[in-house]
Amino acid sequence: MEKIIFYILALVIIVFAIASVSSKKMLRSVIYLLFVLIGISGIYFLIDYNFLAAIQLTVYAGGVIVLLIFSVMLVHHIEMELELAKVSKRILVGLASLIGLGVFLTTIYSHEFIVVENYTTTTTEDIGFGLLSYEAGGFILPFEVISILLLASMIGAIVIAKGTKLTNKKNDTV
Amino acid sequence: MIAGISIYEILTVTTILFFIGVYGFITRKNLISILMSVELILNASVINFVVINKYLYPDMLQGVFFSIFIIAVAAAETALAISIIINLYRQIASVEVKDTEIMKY
Amino acid sequence: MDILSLFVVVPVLTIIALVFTKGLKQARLVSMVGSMVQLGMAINLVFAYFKERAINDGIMVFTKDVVWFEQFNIHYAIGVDGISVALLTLTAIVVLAGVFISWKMPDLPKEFFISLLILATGVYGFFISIDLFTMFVFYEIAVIPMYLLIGIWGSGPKEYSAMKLTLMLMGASAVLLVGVLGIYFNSNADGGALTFNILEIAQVNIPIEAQKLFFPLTFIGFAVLGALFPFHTWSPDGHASAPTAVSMLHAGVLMKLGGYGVFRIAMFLLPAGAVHWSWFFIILAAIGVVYGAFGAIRQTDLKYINAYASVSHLGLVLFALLTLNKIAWNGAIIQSLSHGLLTAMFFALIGMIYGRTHTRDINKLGGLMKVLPFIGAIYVITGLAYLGLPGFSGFVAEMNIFVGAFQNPDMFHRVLTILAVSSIVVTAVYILRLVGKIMMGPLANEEFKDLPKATWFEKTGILLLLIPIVAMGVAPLWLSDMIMASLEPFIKGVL
Amino acid sequence: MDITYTILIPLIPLAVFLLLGIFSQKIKPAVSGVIGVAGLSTSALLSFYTAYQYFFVHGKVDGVYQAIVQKTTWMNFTDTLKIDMGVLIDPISIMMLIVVSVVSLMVHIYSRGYMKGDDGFTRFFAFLSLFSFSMFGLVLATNLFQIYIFWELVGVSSFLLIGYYYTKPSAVSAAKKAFIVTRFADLGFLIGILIIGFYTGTFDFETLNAVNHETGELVLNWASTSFMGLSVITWALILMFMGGAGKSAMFPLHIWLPDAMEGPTPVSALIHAATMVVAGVYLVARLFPMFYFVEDGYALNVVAYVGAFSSLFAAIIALTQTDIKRVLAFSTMSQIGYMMLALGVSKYEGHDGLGYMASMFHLFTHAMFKALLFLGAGSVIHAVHSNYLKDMGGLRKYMPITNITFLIAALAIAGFPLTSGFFSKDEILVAAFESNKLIYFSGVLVAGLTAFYMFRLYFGIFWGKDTKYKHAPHESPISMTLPLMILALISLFGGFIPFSKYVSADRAGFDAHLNYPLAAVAVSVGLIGIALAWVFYKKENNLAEKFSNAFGVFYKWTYDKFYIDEVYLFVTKKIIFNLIAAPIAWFDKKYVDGTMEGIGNKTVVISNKIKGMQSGKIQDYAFSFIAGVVILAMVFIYLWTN
Repeated sequence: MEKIIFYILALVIIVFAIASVSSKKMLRSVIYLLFVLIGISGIYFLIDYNFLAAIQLTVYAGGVIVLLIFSVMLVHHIEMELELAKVSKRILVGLASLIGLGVFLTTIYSHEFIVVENYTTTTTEDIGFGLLSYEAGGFILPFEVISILLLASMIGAIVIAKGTKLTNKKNDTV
Repeated sequence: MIAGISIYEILTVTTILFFIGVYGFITRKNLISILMSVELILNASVINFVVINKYLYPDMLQGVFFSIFIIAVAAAETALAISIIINLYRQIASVEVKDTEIMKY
Repeated sequence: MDILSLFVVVPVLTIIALVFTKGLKQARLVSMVGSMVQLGMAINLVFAYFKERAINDGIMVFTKDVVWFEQFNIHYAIGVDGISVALLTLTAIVVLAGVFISWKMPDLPKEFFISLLILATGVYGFFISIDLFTMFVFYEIAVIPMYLLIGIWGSGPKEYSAMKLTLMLMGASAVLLVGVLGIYFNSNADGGALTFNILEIAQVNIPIEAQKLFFPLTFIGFAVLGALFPFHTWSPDGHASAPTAVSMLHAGVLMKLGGYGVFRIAMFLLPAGAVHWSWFFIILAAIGVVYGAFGAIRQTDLKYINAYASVSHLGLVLFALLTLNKIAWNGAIIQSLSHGLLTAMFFALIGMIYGRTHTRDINKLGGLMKVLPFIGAIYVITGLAYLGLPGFSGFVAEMNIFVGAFQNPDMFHRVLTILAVSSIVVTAVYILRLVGKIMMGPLANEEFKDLPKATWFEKTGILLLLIPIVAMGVAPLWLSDMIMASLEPFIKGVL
Repeated sequence: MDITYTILIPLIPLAVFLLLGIFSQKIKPAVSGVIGVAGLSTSALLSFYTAYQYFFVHGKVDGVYQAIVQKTTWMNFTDTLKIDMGVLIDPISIMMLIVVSVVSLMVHIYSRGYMKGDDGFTRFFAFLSLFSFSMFGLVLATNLFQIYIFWELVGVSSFLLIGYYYTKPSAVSAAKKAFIVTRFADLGFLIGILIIGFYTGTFDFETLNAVNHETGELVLNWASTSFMGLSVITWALILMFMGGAGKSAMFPLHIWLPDAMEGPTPVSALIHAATMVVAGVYLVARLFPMFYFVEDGYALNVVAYVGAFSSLFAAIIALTQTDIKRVLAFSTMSQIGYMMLALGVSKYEGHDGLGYMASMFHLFTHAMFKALLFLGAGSVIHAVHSNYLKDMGGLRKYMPITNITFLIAALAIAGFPLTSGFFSKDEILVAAFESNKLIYFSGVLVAGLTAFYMFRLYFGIFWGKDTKYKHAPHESPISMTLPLMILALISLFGGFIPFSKYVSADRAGFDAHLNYPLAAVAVSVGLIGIALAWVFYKKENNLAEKFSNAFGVFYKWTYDKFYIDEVYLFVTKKIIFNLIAAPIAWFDKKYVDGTMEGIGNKTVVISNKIKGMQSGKIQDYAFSFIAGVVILAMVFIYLWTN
């Protein structure tokens, strides 16, 4: 059962990822990305990281995608088609990616992973304790740093997006 | 751990996802699309963190913590990037890469 | 302060003084005084040299040696022999004449004179150095101001010409540097420390293979400056765009650095390489001689004609050097001096004509003799001297070269020699065409009727150049003896 | 015999030249004329004094005239090979001194009248002095290089004087032509000198010419190198003769001489008739022992044939020319050919050296009567302001002195008995007869032609039709007629000088006698020529026209000087300019410069390409990064797996 779900999810992720990077319509591309992200959260669910799956859904599918959609709406017409790279370039990059993929996969498959059989479910509590622990191996400091980073980026985003009124009336026509 | 699914299969999927992201990052000509490709790459790596944690070191949670941090940083990054894009759009009315080469040389 | 270092110090002091001047009048006065002191020193040096030579039979006299970069054994080593004394004097004369010719420099006079004197400093330093590295440094000092001088004060497509000239010369110096370093790293072939000192290297037997390898590099590095065919193309454009005094200094002095360097470094230090390669480069040089002369026939711009003529005449210098023969070498040095003076004179005259008529196209000029008798007469005299008329320096030089070149009895050298000798006819053709077109015939343009006559400073500049030309042509013995005596150490390596 | 003072003979004109040249703007014309004449008179007096001292007092030792040399080193090539400057006094140099100084003095005096009012008067005298200096230096030269030096200097003086009217394009191009053609010939001369210098190790005439009287061969020794079947020395001599042929306007290097008539007439008289153009003859005479002894005189044969052909060729062309100065120019060429052929057929010892002596004798007499002819022509041109025969006629009434002197000169050149030309020409023909019959007959033919064209000229100018002149011509002033009269006297009586006593190939002197049968032939041919001219041109008639019509094409060919000029023009314009110089200029611009420029441009292109890699696009960087990572990864995998 999980096996089938996983394959479906994997298929969804890959197909929509490809669709996302090759679609000519901006908004569709974002929506395809949304499906990819949801698929990824599905994988998290599958391996019993429910908390992570939830974060994935809220932060990515909820936050980032909305942000993206808004920005796309701001700067694009819905019907506008994206300009694609030259065919030769696409082929070149595609080839390079494929080769890279091959290299990575050979590396991966040639490596013996020592897999530990387990089916434990990681609870939110565990994660909370781990994150906020003061003891050795605790993540309180990074946690605080990240929260300050988030704050800073929030302020930064607002400042930048608001902008000083750089656009003079005269230059608007340009 | 997913029953019947080995770590290889998951890693294969993430690697594919990663390279799709790379492909998108290089070929797309629109800033927002590039940003999206970056998200793909990030997600691929996040999955790797999680999966490796789960399959190889199930009694530790470092992979999970890092995934959370990555997601947080990615969100922050996205927010900042989009604000920059919007600001740029106000300045030059375009978010195409080719229009943003003023500082090139 | 020893007598040689002064040659570098005085121009530097002049430059410093120039920094504090204001306006054209002060700048030219300071430069004139500086250059006059320089010329006085040069003349003094000639006499001092003769006195010193009588009691000192080293290769170089007035030597001095100060270490300035110990790790690589680089010295500020100086010394002169008859050849460098002659060339130093030439430089002093041409620089002073150049200052006189630039008497009315309208734009940025201070900066102009400063650049000019930097160039002069480099040239002086080059001629007195006997340390390869120091020499190379001075060489670069001399070459770089050309870019500014042409790029800023030039005319026509000056940026293009300045760029072309600088790039080609820089390319050559890159090759040269490889050659110089090659010599340096082989300078301990007989044991001992690596050295840049020419006299010390000359004592060393550099391995034959190394000589064969580095001779072409060193030779080409210098010969580009000496306008070796086919690396001469910077010279026509450069000359055409350069302001008068710069053309004078460039063709008159700077291009001599090429021949001097070939002689002093490439041939002196790598004699086996010279013997090995001479057949090849002598072909190029002989082609250059004839080629430049024919090239000059077809040009219509006065400066281009002169530039090609320089290619021909300097080709003769290289040709003579490569015949590996003492008489021809003597001729090559005299030809360097003679061509330096003559071509400087030509460029000065062209500058005067251009300054008055605002054209250098020979089809638009004509009959100037009537309106500009002094310039016209001097032009004819210069032209005749250029084509090797006896009584002027060119004849002495050419005869030495030809007689010397004829000492190689094989057919190969004979043919090339006759080819080179035949250039005197072609030279006559283009010179007379030039003189006939611009000086003689009816006045080409009514506007030329009231051209201003030559001024005192122009006359001074011209006479300054003319006197040594005639002196060398009428009484060559002392000069040729002075040079001949200095050739002895060179001949040893080659034969 | 102390000959130091002879150095003054060239130096005085040099001083005059410098004085007049440097202060040309300040000196009044009249003063400069006086200075010039005074300077040359001094030189002439010194020449005569030297001649007297040499021939009658000191010169002869043991019955042979000695060469007296005084010299100083001018430049060293090697310990043995060097250029000297000095004076060499021997019979021919003294003879040349006399010729040059006399003619030059006459021309100086004459020019004071002829050039009066010209605004380049001072310049003219300066150039004349320069020429005199160079010519004296040439004849006194002690070695090949010295003669070459002065050879070039006379060339340049000739250039300056032909181009004296420098605003006239034709004069400028004539001057240019003269200089370049002679320069081309000098190339041969120079190469010849270089060969001789290399193989014999000396430039000195005395060393080169030294004859071993025991064996009858040159003392000089050289490695018997040969080239294309002839010894190198023969080649050198032929090349040097090429130089001489250029200066002496021998076929085919004669083309500059007719054009040189663009110069003022006194110049033509001095340089292009009497002195400079015989420099080639002088050169061959100077090196006569070499010419004669090296390889049985092979080079000398060349001289003889070239001389004979040139004399005939020029005489034919002279028949039809209408510009009186050009007729005289071709006549000069013809007469110099005579001198050359005389040298060419000469031998060395005693009476066998008749040709040598005859050549020198003819050089002497020819200088006098040809200068006279030119000066007379100048006087005529001065009077009628035209060079062309058609503008002249009947002038004998207006210009009696010119008429008489011109007639004397014409008789002399035609070889009329007892005039100077008669003696010298007769001896040339005798010498030719004794050596080579073909050359002899050509010589006789030339004698007839000479008489004919000369009297065509004479009758055409002074008799013939009565031209109506705008301004009645009048006799020239005394300053011009005086030289005419002096030269006429010499032309008349110069033949009685016992030349063979003083000038001979072996310097020993011998007695020459008239050979009456041969003289009779020559005289009668000459008289026939004169008679024909009388018939054709004495009275105005159309005989000449009919005659020339009858010869149609041939007449046209001679009138156009056999198109030699056109051939040269073709060679220079078409071949040198368009086929050599133009392609070289093009090649230089296109390929040589193009290559250099191409290197520069390629650098720019490549750097642009490289610059393109540094595009500023993150994506490109990312691509390179990924590609790099992949490649590195592959490399590492490969390394690890193996």
